[in-house]
Amino acid sequence: MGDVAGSERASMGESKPPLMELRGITLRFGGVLAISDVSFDIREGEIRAIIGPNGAGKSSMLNVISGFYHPQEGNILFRGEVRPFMRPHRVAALGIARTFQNIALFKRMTTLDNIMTGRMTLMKSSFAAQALWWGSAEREESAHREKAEEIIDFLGIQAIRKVPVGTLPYGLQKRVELGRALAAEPRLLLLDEPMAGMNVEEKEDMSRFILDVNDEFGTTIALIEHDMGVVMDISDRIVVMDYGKKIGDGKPGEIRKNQDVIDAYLGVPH
Amino acid sequence: MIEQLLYAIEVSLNGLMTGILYSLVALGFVLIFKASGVFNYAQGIMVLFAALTLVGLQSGQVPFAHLINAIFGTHIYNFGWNLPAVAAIALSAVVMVVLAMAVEKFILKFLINQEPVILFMATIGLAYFLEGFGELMWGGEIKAIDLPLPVGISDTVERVTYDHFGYGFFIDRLDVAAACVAAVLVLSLVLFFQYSKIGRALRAVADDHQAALSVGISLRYIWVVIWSIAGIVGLAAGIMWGAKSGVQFSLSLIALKALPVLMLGGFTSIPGAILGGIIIGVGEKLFDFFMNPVIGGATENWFAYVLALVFLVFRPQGLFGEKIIERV
Amino acid sequence: MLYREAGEFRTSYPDDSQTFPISFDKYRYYAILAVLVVVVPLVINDYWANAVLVPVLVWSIAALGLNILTGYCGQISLGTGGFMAVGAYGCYKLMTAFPDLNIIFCIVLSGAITAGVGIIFGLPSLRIKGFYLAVATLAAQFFLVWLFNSFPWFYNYSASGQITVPERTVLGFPVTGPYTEPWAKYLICLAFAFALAWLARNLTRGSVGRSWMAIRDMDIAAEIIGVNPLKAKLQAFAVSSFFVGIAGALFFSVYLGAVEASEAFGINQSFLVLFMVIIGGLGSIFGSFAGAAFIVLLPVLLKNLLVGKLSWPTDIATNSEFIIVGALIIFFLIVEPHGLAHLARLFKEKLRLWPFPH
Amino acid sequence: MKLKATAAALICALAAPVAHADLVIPWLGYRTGPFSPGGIPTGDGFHDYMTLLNERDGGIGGVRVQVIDCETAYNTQKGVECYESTKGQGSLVYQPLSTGITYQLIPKGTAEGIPILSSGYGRTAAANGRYFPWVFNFPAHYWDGASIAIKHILDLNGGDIAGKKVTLVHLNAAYGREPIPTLEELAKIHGFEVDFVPIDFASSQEQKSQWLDIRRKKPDYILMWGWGIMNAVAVQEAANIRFPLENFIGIWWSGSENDVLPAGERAHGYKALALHRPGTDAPIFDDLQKHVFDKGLASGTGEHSGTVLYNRGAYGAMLTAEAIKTAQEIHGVADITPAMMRDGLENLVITEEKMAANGFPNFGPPFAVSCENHGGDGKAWIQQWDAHAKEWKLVSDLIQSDKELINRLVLEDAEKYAAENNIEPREC
Repeated sequence: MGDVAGSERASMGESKPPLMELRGITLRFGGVLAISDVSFDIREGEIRAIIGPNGAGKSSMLNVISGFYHPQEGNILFRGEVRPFMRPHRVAALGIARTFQNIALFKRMTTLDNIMTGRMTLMKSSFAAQALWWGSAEREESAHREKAEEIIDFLGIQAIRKVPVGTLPYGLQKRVELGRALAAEPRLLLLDEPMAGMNVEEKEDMSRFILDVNDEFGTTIALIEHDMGVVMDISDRIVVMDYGKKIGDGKPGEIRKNQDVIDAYLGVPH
Repeated sequence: MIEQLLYAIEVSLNGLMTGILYSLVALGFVLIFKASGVFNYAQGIMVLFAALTLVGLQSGQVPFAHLINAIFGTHIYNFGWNLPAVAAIALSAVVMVVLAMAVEKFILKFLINQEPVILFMATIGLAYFLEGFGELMWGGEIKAIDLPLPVGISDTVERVTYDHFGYGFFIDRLDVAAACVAAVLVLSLVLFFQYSKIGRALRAVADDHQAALSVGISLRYIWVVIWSIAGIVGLAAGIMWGAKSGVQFSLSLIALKALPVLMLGGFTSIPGAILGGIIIGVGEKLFDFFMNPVIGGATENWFAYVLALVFLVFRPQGLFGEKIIERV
Repeated sequence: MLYREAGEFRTSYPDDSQTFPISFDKYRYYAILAVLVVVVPLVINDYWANAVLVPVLVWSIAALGLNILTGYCGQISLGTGGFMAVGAYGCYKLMTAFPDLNIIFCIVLSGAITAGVGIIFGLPSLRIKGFYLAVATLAAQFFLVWLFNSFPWFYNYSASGQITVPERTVLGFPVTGPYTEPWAKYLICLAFAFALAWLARNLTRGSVGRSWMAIRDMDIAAEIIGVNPLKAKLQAFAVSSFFVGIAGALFFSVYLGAVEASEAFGINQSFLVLFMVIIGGLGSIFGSFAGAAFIVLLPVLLKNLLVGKLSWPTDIATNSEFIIVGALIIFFLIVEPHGLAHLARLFKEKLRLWPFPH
Repeated sequence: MKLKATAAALICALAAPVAHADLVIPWLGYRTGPFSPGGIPTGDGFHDYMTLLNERDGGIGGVRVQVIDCETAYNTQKGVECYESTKGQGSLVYQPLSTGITYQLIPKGTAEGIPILSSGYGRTAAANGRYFPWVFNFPAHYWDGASIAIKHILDLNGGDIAGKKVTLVHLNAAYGREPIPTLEELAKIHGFEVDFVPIDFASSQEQKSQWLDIRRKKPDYILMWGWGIMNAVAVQEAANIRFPLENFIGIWWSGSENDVLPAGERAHGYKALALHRPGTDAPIFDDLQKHVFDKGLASGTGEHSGTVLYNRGAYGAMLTAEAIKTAQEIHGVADITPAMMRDGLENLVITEEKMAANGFPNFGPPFAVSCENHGGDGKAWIQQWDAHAKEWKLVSDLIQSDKELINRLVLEDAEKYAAENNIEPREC
């Protein structure tokens, strides 16, 4: 799939300031150390990949970023400021959206509703206005509907607009989930294995979507992915984790050459 | 003060006994939930139905007498026999097995792989059905259970405690008998689950339906077995509670006392049902004992639920339920 | 073609998110509404009001309330009877404390009081999930009924603990008390049912409703994409209790006229409303009405058939009613597990294709 | 079209039936549900007596009686449905057999001009006919019952019960709380201590903590206002704690065979108030046998005949029939209206002679209803259970309640009701 993005993407975020900085993150579950003193940053506008073998702590890392897990040590800086303790929905309101490793769509809701739910943090009309469905509530709903339709067009899922997502095939569900995350117009988009379980064609489609999102909306993206080819193709910089530790960080070309990474990860067949 | 303490101990002991009787009812729910993930709303009615059947068979009542007489203008009410207790109990157990088979054949068979809420609804339908069917079959009159069960205050306990503490404890012999029956039932159930072939299959099904199916365990057969056992446990509960109040429609209300027990003990745990029952039994009696003078009694109804609620806030999975780990 | 969709084009998003996007539906809906508002009050008598229409409407409101909580937000509640009692006793206290306050306000205010109580009993839902939550609401059920039974202040120290509704009027027509005309009784319930159904529809089509459904379908994911679970759940509890409270107030003041907590608002009522919601269809406004009508009317229907037409003895008839209702529930489940609302949808699909099924 | 046909059929099936030409008496009983053991014999008694009148006498005053059975299952909503569906059929008087349903029907019946007869239950204040012109609760009501029970205790103690402890075990519901104000007043007058043990219906199968409490407090007497399963469990528990059952007195709704049989021999000696005689000694039972049971017209199995609740049903039917006769005499028409029925009830006089003539000699207390007094004279017996013979026996003479006190309490409550509902009392 080398033609997707060229071998090494022109790093658009190189000179930009970091959008998010993680400093010395340590996360434990009971006695188990899931993440140990990991630091890295995500720059405005880049595609940042987190890779590593199973159980390396990648998903935990995304959960820390999205506020679902709270690390025992370390700081999270968002746009240069330390983020205080926050419940996940407050984190989402900061403009951090994500998808999940095992699809976490709202199964009994339609595609459209799922995507509209993604815009939850952007909808401001009051409870009373919605109850009466007068003025602002109806106008706001239409305005957001327009945005949602843009995303539906962008992802090419017009035909399944009103279908409950629980009945959709896997690949489409993945796409709807991406749509739901995009709907939030996030500053930072977290993708947890967006291509898991997909065939080559689907992967190509998904890669294209990710790149387009990055290009068209300028969205910063952090993703976890196992398919090395894809990762090397689409990401600007890569963090490599193993056993909860960071063992490498850099551009794809650097990572390829990093001996630690080769030993710990690339060298071991998975 | 020492008197208060003695009273409290007496109250707790009685609560313990009552709690075991609650567990007896809760056990039926747990068995079915464990093996099939169904919350069987009809369990309370099954208790009533079992007790009605027992008394009806024993006293030689003609089933559906009222209906038959209304249709054919006859006047038959009784076969005129009196079955021995053991035979009546055995026959009632057979009826409960037949009921289990019917439930499987006419309801559950069609609902394999449906969501739990749908199976729950089906048991609502079953409850409605059995409520009408049971009364149509055996009539709405009150019936006394005629089994050689011990009843009344235990003189031995009263005398011994009086000699030691200067205050004779009240222990109902029926409660003691019920506790023994419950203990025997639980023990045999545990042994059955642990060591018999069917028991192992049951546990496999409880752990993972799909996996159990894939190794060739027949889910439908398991359902018949588990509903039969729940029916027989219901029979035991019906006998014990029926001995207190006579067998009448209100017997099915006892299911309401089993719900907080389930919440506390976890829906899937047999030891949980027992321990939950004891906690609820002792707790509600003690609360009534201490709080009655303050807020005026009749608190038993809600206290059990509030106790379960407070407990669940701190331990959302119940006493023996598996810890819920949130993942995404 | 009895029912068609072809030729219907929506040109704007508001058009598309209407309650009845298909114009055939809309006209039929207006026609039904006209019959309900204009024709029925002209022909209604005491029996039709008190035994058929008023109970169906009141129970529909309660079912609607529970459906918001259970069907839309996924929180199981078995406390409906207790919350109805709050509405009823709240209404009674307001009516007797402020005799000049219009009954409409009394009923709405008692709904608001119930919403407050609902929020309190909804708090455990933040920790307790699924079937276990039923315990929290059962605690509410038993505690509230006990409360109204045990403290004479709630029933104005009457000797028996029964509360009896005083007469109140709307626009000069009595709507509570024994001198209420059947049409007045019916219309006030219809007005509340209509207004509340409209409210429920509005709430469930916007972001509030989506936040409830998101919590229902996957609460953790919902929180991560920005739904505040505390807010969503408590909102659902409040709105649901508001509806249920109004149902309780109407149940007491307009429908029955005299109630006693333990008898009128016992645990059976809680189960009954749950049955209505489940049988009608979880997460469906139409289903709430269909479920209430099914549960309320089927026994009446069977009774009139078995006792009235076939002259069966009452006890055999009553037992048969139970048997038939039970068997019907099971039959529906086997044929269509997702409730009457879904059945109606399937029927519509069939109609849409009729007479060319392919 | 099919849809419309179905809808039309549904509407027809839902509609209520229309009027009859007979003397229509609706019977709002319950043969199903949690209280069916009480409802079945009562209903049988009422039906059988009315059947007897039709078979033996061709009805009342030459007009046949038609009893319309409506099953309420003790549920107020079904009660309302029954009322609405039967009132159009010319119903003369409603007998709801449930305190809850009575409360529903009092305002409705008053507004629509159909009398309500709640013998020994319902709203006590209705005994005052000035405030409740359409409601009757003779021959005695709950507050009479409380007073009679205390009178009996006074009799046992030579008229002095100062310092004695009396406990009321009651259903935690409107019905169960009825006697509380009366007992509190009586406690002040006679100087005894009274305390109250409420039992919720939903947990009335398990009363251990209440009875342990009673066992500790060692009351001298226990009164009980219970119904259904609560009674049977309470009698059993009282026997369990070895409470002397002759000091345990139930209201007339806690004194049927249903309540003592489950406890077997151990229920021996339990007492209850009796509005009427138990047993099959009265000549009426011969007539019932001849004209009803032998002809296969019995409402139920016939096996309940002579039980307390069966007799209550039959006795109530007799009082109803007498009221109809009185109404026919006053108005000179045989086919009476509900309003005439009200006059009949209000002018009802039950004498020894009338009861004997009906085959109920000395069966209940003689009493007279008047414009002001709708509650009868407030007299009852005490009956005691003989577990060996399995029968209830009257163990006292007719006891008269403390009418002075009761009337005052009734007036207070009636005035309060009138104030809340803007009711002007009528002149008598």
